[in-house]
Amino acid sequence: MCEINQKVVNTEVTMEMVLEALAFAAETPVSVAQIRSVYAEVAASDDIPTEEAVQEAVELLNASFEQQGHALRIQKWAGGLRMATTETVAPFLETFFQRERARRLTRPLMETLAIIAYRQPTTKVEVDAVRGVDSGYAIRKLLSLDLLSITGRAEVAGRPILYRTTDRFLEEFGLNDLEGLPNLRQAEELLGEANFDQERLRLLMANGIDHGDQKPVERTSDEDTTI
Amino acid sequence: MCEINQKVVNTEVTMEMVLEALAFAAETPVSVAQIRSVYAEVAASDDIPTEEAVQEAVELLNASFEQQGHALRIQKWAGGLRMATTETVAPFLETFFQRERARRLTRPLMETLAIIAYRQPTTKVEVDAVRGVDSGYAIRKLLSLDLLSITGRAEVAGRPILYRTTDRFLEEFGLNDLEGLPNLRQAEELLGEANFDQERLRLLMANGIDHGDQKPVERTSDEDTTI
Amino acid sequence: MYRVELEDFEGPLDLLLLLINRREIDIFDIPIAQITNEYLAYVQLMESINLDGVADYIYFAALLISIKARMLLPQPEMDAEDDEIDPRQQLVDQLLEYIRYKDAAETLNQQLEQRSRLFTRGKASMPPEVETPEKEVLVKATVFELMNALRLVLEDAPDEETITIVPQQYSIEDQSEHIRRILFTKKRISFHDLVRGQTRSFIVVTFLAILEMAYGHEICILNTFEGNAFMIEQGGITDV
Repeated sequence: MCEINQKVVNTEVTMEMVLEALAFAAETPVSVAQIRSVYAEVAASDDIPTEEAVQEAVELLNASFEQQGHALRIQKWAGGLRMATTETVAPFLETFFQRERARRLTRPLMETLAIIAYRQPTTKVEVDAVRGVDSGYAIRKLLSLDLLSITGRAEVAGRPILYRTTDRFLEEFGLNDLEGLPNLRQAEELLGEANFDQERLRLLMANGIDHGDQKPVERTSDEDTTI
Repeated sequence: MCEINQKVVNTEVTMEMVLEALAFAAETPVSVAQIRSVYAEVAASDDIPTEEAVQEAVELLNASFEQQGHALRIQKWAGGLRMATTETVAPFLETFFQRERARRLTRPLMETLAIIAYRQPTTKVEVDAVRGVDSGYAIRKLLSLDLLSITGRAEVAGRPILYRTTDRFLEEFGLNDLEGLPNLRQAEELLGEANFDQERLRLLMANGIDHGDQKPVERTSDEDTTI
Repeated sequence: MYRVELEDFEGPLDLLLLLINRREIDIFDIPIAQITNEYLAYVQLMESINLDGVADYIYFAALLISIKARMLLPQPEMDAEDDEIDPRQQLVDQLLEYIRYKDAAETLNQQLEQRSRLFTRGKASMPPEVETPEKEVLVKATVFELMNALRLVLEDAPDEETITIVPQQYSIEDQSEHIRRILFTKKRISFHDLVRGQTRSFIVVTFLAILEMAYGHEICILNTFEGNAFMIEQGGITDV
């Protein structure tokens, strides 16, 4: 570690730079004391910078940010220092993050989508059964995102709606067709020897696209009783 | 949304400020297209800023950062823009985070990743063939690190899964796109280097030799996969 | 006698390169007999300490032996153009290709190392917009994430009884009780008869129940030497 440090000391790394970098990269607000000790340790200096020196660096840095028209500021919080954007750019960030969020799928959505992708066409009852929770919201959300569509009604009591994935789904997941989804053997390979029920994976995927000719609901696990 | 926007338009929010704020705040590199459209939407302007305007803002901002002695820069990674600290302050951050040394991947992970990076899209069979060992664990680990992703299945017997590298890979390795990968050198070129047998080969073997204190059987490559 | 530490190599090709390097051998003119002997010594050593992944090494052991045999042919093999075939060519090509990627891996690792010295924004500076994300965990839309979602379904799935596709549910306790009842009247029964015609989960849970009961000396497991069948009977060592 010492060799690396020596290399740096000769370049003029100012207290402002160290403050700026730590306030930017830290996971929790940085205290003035932390900045002083890191600076002294790396600069291998006997003179630990004073608290005033750090406070002064904060003022200088913020003045520089403001003067040069930057959108960043060092903020002083109870717990320490952190970097934040100015009020003026807030609407841009709001718009940006709203879009970001819309582009991602939450875990319930992802689970629902995974089950329907493999068991399609399938019904809400079946998705609920596999997930163990009500998937009504997730299905509605996926329909509105155009990742699922309705493909008819099942010929069973109550004639429940059948769902399948859309072309948009394929596009979003970078697949040419449903055959591009990993098959059972590959799923096992991908997921490794994880701590879940392999048998359940087999059942879940058994009537998926690779064996589309089998009826989903009637299937029980009493074939294949070899041990 | 319109009311908020109106408030902002009167202040002079420059493209540099928006770029700076988004590159600072985003969790992954922001594309130029996103910056352009967020800017146009919030500024409620009919004129969508050009790509050149954004690129120019990057240059201006970085020049300003450098000139004013800031420790931050806008980097072009994975086809987008992201703010990061400069090399000069790295020792301070490493001390602060108590990180002994920079990140590396274990050799099995790195070999697997290199083969896929240069041959993508490619299959596990091909990786296994080049390495001479089973790469199942390495591939799963790289998938879970989001350095690899599945891109479909090959149109050959068994329809094996095709893998490619991700944007995360580009970002972690500081590349803007795959074109930025270092040239894959010819073996003859490598062998032709002075004292290849002694020096280069030894260097390639360095990890293993340096860690002579590790137990062979326990070494299953799952240590030290920090990313 | 061949002193290379086991942790120095990462696979059969790595081992071969190491052996070649140690002898300062020209990779284009490998003395196959010598390298084969050294290689086999390693594989034997690995087998003797039960190292994982020995299977990967066996293939190359076979390849080396076959090259060695072909080298000994009185007449060299010829290709279509009547040029002499070097039996080592395929192996050398593979080694050369592997060297290229080893080199690329090392270069990329340096790149990763360099890049990792540049730090990005930490959580302390997270804008308020992302400080309060939705309660649900956000995941990215990749096929692997899709598979991981399946994994989560499998891990968090409710008990079998609430799943329509697997209506039966068995517990080890229930199966132990079932076995006790049968052994009370029958004294001895084969595993095959015990589970005949039953579902896979019945079989698995029954098997686990038997192991548990045998462990607790409640029953004895008798090997019948007929196929893979075995018998169970009442009483463990207490009966002896």
